[in-house]
Amino acid sequence: EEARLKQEKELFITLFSQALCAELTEDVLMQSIKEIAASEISQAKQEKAACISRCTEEVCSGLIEETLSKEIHQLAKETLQKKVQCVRMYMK
Amino acid sequence: MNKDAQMRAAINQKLIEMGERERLKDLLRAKLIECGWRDQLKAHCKDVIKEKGLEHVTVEDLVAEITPKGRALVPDSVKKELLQRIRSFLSQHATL
Amino acid sequence: MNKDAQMRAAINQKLIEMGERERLKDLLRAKLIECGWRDQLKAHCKDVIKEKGLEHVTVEDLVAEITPKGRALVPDSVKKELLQRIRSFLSQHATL
Repeated sequence: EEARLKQEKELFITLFSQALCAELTEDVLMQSIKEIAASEISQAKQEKAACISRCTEEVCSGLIEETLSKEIHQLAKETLQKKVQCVRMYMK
Repeated sequence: MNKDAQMRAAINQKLIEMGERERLKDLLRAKLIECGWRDQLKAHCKDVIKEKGLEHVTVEDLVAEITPKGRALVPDSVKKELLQRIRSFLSQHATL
Repeated sequence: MNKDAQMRAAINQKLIEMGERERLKDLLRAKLIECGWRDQLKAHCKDVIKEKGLEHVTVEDLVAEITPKGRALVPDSVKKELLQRIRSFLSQHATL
Protein backbone atom coordinates (compact mmCIF):
# COMPACT_ATOMS: atom_id res chain seq x y z
CA GLU A 1 0.00 0.00 0.00
CA GLU A 2 2.85 2.35 0.94
CA ALA A 3 4.62 1.61 -2.32
CA ARG A 4 1.43 2.25 -4.26
CA LEU A 5 0.90 5.58 -2.52
CA LYS A 6 4.49 6.55 -3.16
CA GLN A 7 4.08 5.68 -6.82
CA GLU A 8 0.87 7.69 -6.98
CA LYS A 9 2.54 10.66 -5.39
CA GLU A 10 5.44 10.45 -7.84
CA LEU A 11 3.08 10.29 -10.80
CA PHE A 12 1.09 13.23 -9.45
CA ILE A 13 4.24 15.31 -8.92
CA THR A 14 5.49 14.50 -12.41
CA LEU A 15 2.23 15.45 -14.11
CA PHE A 16 1.61 18.49 -11.95
CA SER A 17 5.20 19.73 -12.39
CA GLN A 18 4.96 19.42 -16.15
CA ALA A 19 1.64 21.23 -16.27
CA LEU A 20 2.83 23.99 -13.95
CA CYS A 21 6.09 24.34 -15.83
CA ALA A 22 4.19 24.71 -19.13
CA GLU A 23 1.78 27.21 -17.57
CA LEU A 24 4.48 29.38 -16.01
CA THR A 25 6.59 29.26 -19.17
CA GLU A 26 3.61 30.34 -21.26
CA ASP A 27 2.81 33.19 -18.82
CA VAL A 28 6.36 34.49 -18.75
CA LEU A 29 6.92 34.07 -22.48
CA MET A 30 3.75 35.85 -23.50
CA GLN A 31 4.32 38.67 -21.04
CA SER A 32 7.94 39.07 -22.13
CA ILE A 33 7.07 38.88 -25.83
CA LYS A 34 4.43 41.58 -25.44
CA GLU A 35 6.83 43.78 -23.48
CA ILE A 36 9.61 43.32 -26.03
CA ALA A 37 7.31 43.98 -29.00
CA ALA A 38 5.85 47.13 -27.44
CA SER A 39 9.25 48.40 -26.41
CA GLU A 40 10.82 47.72 -29.83
CA ILE A 41 7.99 49.48 -31.67
CA SER A 42 8.22 52.43 -29.33
CA GLN A 43 12.00 52.57 -29.73
CA ALA A 44 11.72 52.34 -33.52
CA LYS A 45 9.20 55.21 -33.48
CA GLN A 46 11.48 57.33 -31.33
CA GLU A 47 14.46 56.60 -33.59
CA LYS A 48 12.45 57.48 -36.68
CA ALA A 49 11.20 60.73 -35.16
CA ALA A 50 14.78 61.64 -34.20
CA CYS A 51 15.96 60.78 -37.72
CA ILE A 52 13.24 62.95 -39.32
CA SER A 53 14.06 65.82 -36.97
CA ARG A 54 17.80 65.59 -37.61
CA CYS A 55 17.40 65.26 -41.38
CA THR A 56 14.89 68.11 -41.55
CA GLU A 57 17.46 70.34 -39.85
CA GLU A 58 20.13 69.22 -42.30
CA VAL A 59 17.86 69.82 -45.30
CA CYS A 60 17.01 73.25 -43.92
CA SER A 61 20.70 74.10 -43.44
CA GLY A 62 21.41 72.90 -46.98
CA LEU A 63 18.65 75.06 -48.36
CA ILE A 64 19.89 78.11 -46.45
CA GLU A 65 23.45 77.45 -47.57
CA GLU A 66 22.40 77.10 -51.22
CA THR A 67 20.34 80.28 -51.14
CA LEU A 68 23.03 82.25 -49.32
CA SER A 69 25.69 81.17 -51.81
CA LYS A 70 23.60 82.38 -54.73
CA GLU A 71 22.60 85.59 -53.00
CA ILE A 72 26.15 86.40 -51.91
CA HIS A 73 27.49 85.73 -55.39
CA GLN A 74 24.77 87.84 -56.94
CA LEU A 75 25.34 90.67 -54.48
CA ALA A 76 29.11 90.65 -54.99
CA LYS A 77 28.70 90.65 -58.77
CA GLU A 78 26.14 93.46 -58.77
CA THR A 79 28.07 95.65 -56.36
CA LEU A 80 31.32 95.20 -58.24
CA GLN A 81 29.64 95.91 -61.58
CA LYS A 82 28.06 99.07 -60.23
CA LYS A 83 31.38 100.27 -58.88
CA VAL A 84 33.05 99.61 -62.24
CA GLN A 85 30.25 101.47 -64.03
CA CYS A 86 30.62 104.41 -61.68
CA VAL A 87 34.34 104.58 -62.30
CA ARG A 88 33.81 104.34 -66.08
CA MET A 89 31.21 107.11 -65.95
CA TYR A 90 33.59 109.21 -63.90
CA MET A 91 36.43 108.58 -66.34
CA LYS A 92 34.23 109.63 -69.27
CA MET B 1 -14.02 18.09 -6.79
CA ASN B 2 -11.97 14.89 -6.94
CA LYS B 3 -8.85 14.24 -4.90
CA ASP B 4 -6.41 15.28 -7.64
CA ALA B 5 -8.21 18.53 -8.33
CA GLN B 6 -8.30 19.31 -4.61
CA MET B 7 -4.61 18.60 -4.37
CA ARG B 8 -3.81 20.81 -7.35
CA ALA B 9 -5.89 23.66 -5.93
CA ALA B 10 -4.18 23.33 -2.55
CA ILE B 11 -0.70 23.32 -4.06
CA ASN B 12 -1.48 26.25 -6.31
CA GLN B 13 -2.71 28.12 -3.26
CA LYS B 14 0.48 27.25 -1.40
CA LEU B 15 2.64 28.32 -4.36
CA ILE B 16 0.98 31.71 -4.38
CA GLU B 17 0.93 32.14 -0.60
CA MET B 18 4.60 31.28 -0.25
CA GLY B 19 5.56 33.55 -3.14
CA GLU B 20 7.04 30.58 -4.97
CA ARG B 21 4.99 31.14 -8.10
CA GLU B 22 6.45 34.64 -8.55
CA ARG B 23 9.94 33.39 -7.67
CA LEU B 24 9.66 30.71 -10.35
CA LYS B 25 8.58 33.29 -12.90
CA ASP B 26 11.43 35.60 -11.86
CA LEU B 27 13.85 32.72 -12.21
CA LEU B 28 12.61 32.00 -15.71
CA ARG B 29 12.83 35.68 -16.68
CA ALA B 30 16.38 35.85 -15.37
CA LYS B 31 17.34 32.68 -17.22
CA LEU B 32 15.86 34.03 -20.45
CA ILE B 33 17.99 37.14 -20.16
CA GLU B 34 21.07 35.14 -19.18
CA CYS B 35 20.83 32.75 -22.13
CA GLY B 36 20.39 35.58 -24.64
CA TRP B 37 16.74 34.79 -25.44
CA ARG B 38 15.64 38.38 -24.85
CA ASP B 39 18.40 39.85 -27.03
CA GLN B 40 17.70 37.37 -29.81
CA LEU B 41 14.03 38.23 -29.75
CA LYS B 42 14.75 41.96 -29.78
CA ALA B 43 16.96 41.46 -32.82
CA HIS B 44 14.17 39.47 -34.48
CA CYS B 45 11.72 42.31 -33.74
CA LYS B 46 14.08 44.79 -35.40
CA ASP B 47 14.29 42.55 -38.48
CA VAL B 48 10.51 42.25 -38.72
CA ILE B 49 10.02 46.02 -38.30
CA LYS B 50 12.68 46.66 -40.95
CA GLU B 51 11.19 44.14 -43.34
CA LYS B 52 7.55 45.22 -42.98
CA GLY B 53 8.14 48.93 -42.39
CA LEU B 54 7.33 50.63 -39.09
CA GLU B 55 4.15 52.19 -40.43
CA HIS B 56 2.76 48.76 -41.33
CA VAL B 57 3.35 47.02 -37.99
CA THR B 58 1.30 47.22 -34.81
CA VAL B 59 2.33 45.75 -31.47
CA GLU B 60 -0.23 42.97 -32.03
CA ASP B 61 1.21 42.13 -35.46
CA LEU B 62 4.68 42.01 -34.02
CA VAL B 63 3.61 39.78 -31.13
CA ALA B 64 1.97 37.37 -33.58
CA GLU B 65 5.04 37.41 -35.80
CA ILE B 66 7.66 36.77 -33.12
CA THR B 67 5.77 34.38 -30.83
CA PRO B 68 6.67 31.14 -32.67
CA LYS B 69 10.35 32.07 -32.62
CA GLY B 70 10.02 33.18 -29.00
CA ARG B 71 8.74 29.76 -28.04
CA ALA B 72 11.28 27.88 -30.13
CA LEU B 73 14.22 29.83 -28.76
CA VAL B 74 13.73 28.82 -25.11
CA PRO B 75 16.63 26.44 -24.41
CA ASP B 76 15.78 22.95 -23.13
CA SER B 77 18.20 23.46 -20.27
CA VAL B 78 16.11 26.39 -19.01
CA LYS B 79 12.90 24.38 -19.21
CA LYS B 80 14.56 21.47 -17.41
CA GLU B 81 15.88 23.69 -14.65
CA LEU B 82 12.43 25.19 -14.08
CA LEU B 83 10.83 21.78 -14.06
CA GLN B 84 13.42 20.52 -11.61
CA ARG B 85 12.79 23.41 -9.26
CA ILE B 86 9.02 22.86 -9.40
CA ARG B 87 9.46 19.14 -8.74
CA SER B 88 11.67 19.84 -5.80
CA PHE B 89 9.17 22.31 -4.33
CA LEU B 90 6.32 19.85 -4.81
CA SER B 91 8.25 16.98 -3.28
CA GLN B 92 8.75 19.09 -0.20
CA HIS B 93 5.24 20.46 0.04
CA ALA B 94 2.83 18.02 -1.58
CA THR B 95 1.30 15.87 1.09
CA LEU B 96 -0.71 13.03 -0.31
CA MET C 1 22.73 54.65 -48.77
CA ASN C 2 22.31 54.89 -44.99
CA LYS C 3 19.08 55.72 -43.18
CA ASP C 4 19.81 59.43 -42.75
CA ALA C 5 20.84 59.88 -46.36
CA GLN C 6 17.65 58.11 -47.49
CA MET C 7 15.56 60.31 -45.22
CA ARG C 8 17.23 63.51 -46.46
CA ALA C 9 16.63 62.40 -50.04
CA ALA C 10 12.97 61.65 -49.27
CA ILE C 11 12.45 65.05 -47.62
CA ASN C 12 14.13 66.90 -50.48
CA GLN C 13 12.14 64.89 -53.01
CA LYS C 14 8.87 65.83 -51.32
CA LEU C 15 9.84 69.50 -51.09
CA ILE C 16 10.80 69.60 -54.76
CA GLU C 17 7.77 67.62 -55.98
CA MET C 18 5.33 70.01 -54.39
CA GLY C 19 7.24 73.18 -55.31
CA GLU C 20 7.85 73.90 -51.64
CA ARG C 21 11.63 74.07 -52.02
CA GLU C 22 11.39 77.06 -54.37
CA ARG C 23 8.78 78.71 -52.16
CA LEU C 24 11.09 78.30 -49.16
CA LYS C 25 13.98 79.87 -51.05
CA ASP C 26 11.75 82.80 -52.05
CA LEU C 27 10.65 83.17 -48.45
CA LEU C 28 14.27 83.16 -47.28
CA ARG C 29 15.27 85.78 -49.85
CA ALA C 30 12.36 87.97 -48.78
CA LYS C 31 13.28 87.56 -45.12
CA LEU C 32 16.90 88.45 -45.84
CA ILE C 33 15.82 91.70 -47.46
CA GLU C 34 13.28 92.41 -44.72
CA CYS C 35 15.77 91.96 -41.88
CA GLY C 36 18.38 94.17 -43.53
CA TRP C 37 20.81 91.36 -44.34
CA ARG C 38 21.12 92.41 -47.99
CA ASP C 39 21.79 96.06 -47.15
CA GLN C 40 24.35 95.19 -44.47
CA LEU C 41 26.17 92.84 -46.80
CA LYS C 42 26.11 95.31 -49.65
CA ALA C 43 27.70 97.90 -47.36
CA HIS C 44 30.32 95.33 -46.38
CA CYS C 45 31.00 94.65 -50.08
CA LYS C 46 31.60 98.34 -50.68
CA ASP C 47 33.97 98.51 -47.72
CA VAL C 48 35.97 95.55 -49.02
CA ILE C 49 36.20 97.05 -52.52
CA LYS C 50 37.27 100.37 -51.06
CA GLU C 51 39.85 98.75 -48.83
CA LYS C 52 41.40 96.49 -51.47
CA GLY C 53 41.01 98.80 -54.41
CA LEU C 54 38.65 98.17 -57.33
CA GLU C 55 41.39 97.08 -59.66
CA HIS C 56 42.53 94.36 -57.27
CA VAL C 57 39.18 92.67 -56.63
CA THR C 58 37.45 89.95 -58.64
CA VAL C 59 33.92 88.66 -58.00
CA GLU C 60 35.41 85.46 -56.55
CA ASP C 61 37.66 87.42 -54.17
CA LEU C 62 34.70 89.43 -53.04
CA VAL C 63 32.55 86.35 -52.54
CA ALA C 64 35.29 84.70 -50.46
CA GLU C 65 35.72 87.84 -48.43
CA ILE C 66 32.07 88.50 -47.61
CA THR C 67 30.81 84.90 -47.21
CA PRO C 68 31.69 84.46 -43.50
CA LYS C 69 29.91 87.70 -42.62
CA GLY C 70 27.03 86.76 -44.92
CA ARG C 71 26.54 83.52 -43.00
CA ALA C 72 26.93 85.12 -39.61
CA LEU C 73 24.45 87.87 -40.36
CA VAL C 74 21.49 85.54 -40.97
CA PRO C 75 19.28 86.00 -37.88
CA ASP C 76 18.48 82.87 -35.87
CA SER C 77 14.81 83.81 -36.03
CA VAL C 78 14.89 83.50 -39.84
CA LYS C 79 16.56 80.08 -39.63
CA LYS C 80 14.05 78.95 -37.03
CA GLU C 81 11.10 80.18 -39.07
CA LEU C 82 12.32 78.29 -42.12
CA LEU C 83 12.88 75.09 -40.14
CA GLN C 84 9.44 75.42 -38.58
CA ARG C 85 7.89 75.85 -41.98
CA ILE C 86 9.61 72.70 -43.30
CA ARG C 87 8.52 70.69 -40.26
CA SER C 88 4.97 71.89 -40.63
CA PHE C 89 4.96 71.13 -44.37
CA LEU C 90 6.25 67.62 -43.79
CA SER C 91 3.73 66.89 -41.07
CA GLN C 92 0.92 67.91 -43.41
CA HIS C 93 2.11 66.45 -46.67
CA ALA C 94 4.60 63.66 -46.22
CA THR C 95 4.49 60.10 -45.00
CA LEU C 96 8.15 59.54 -44.31
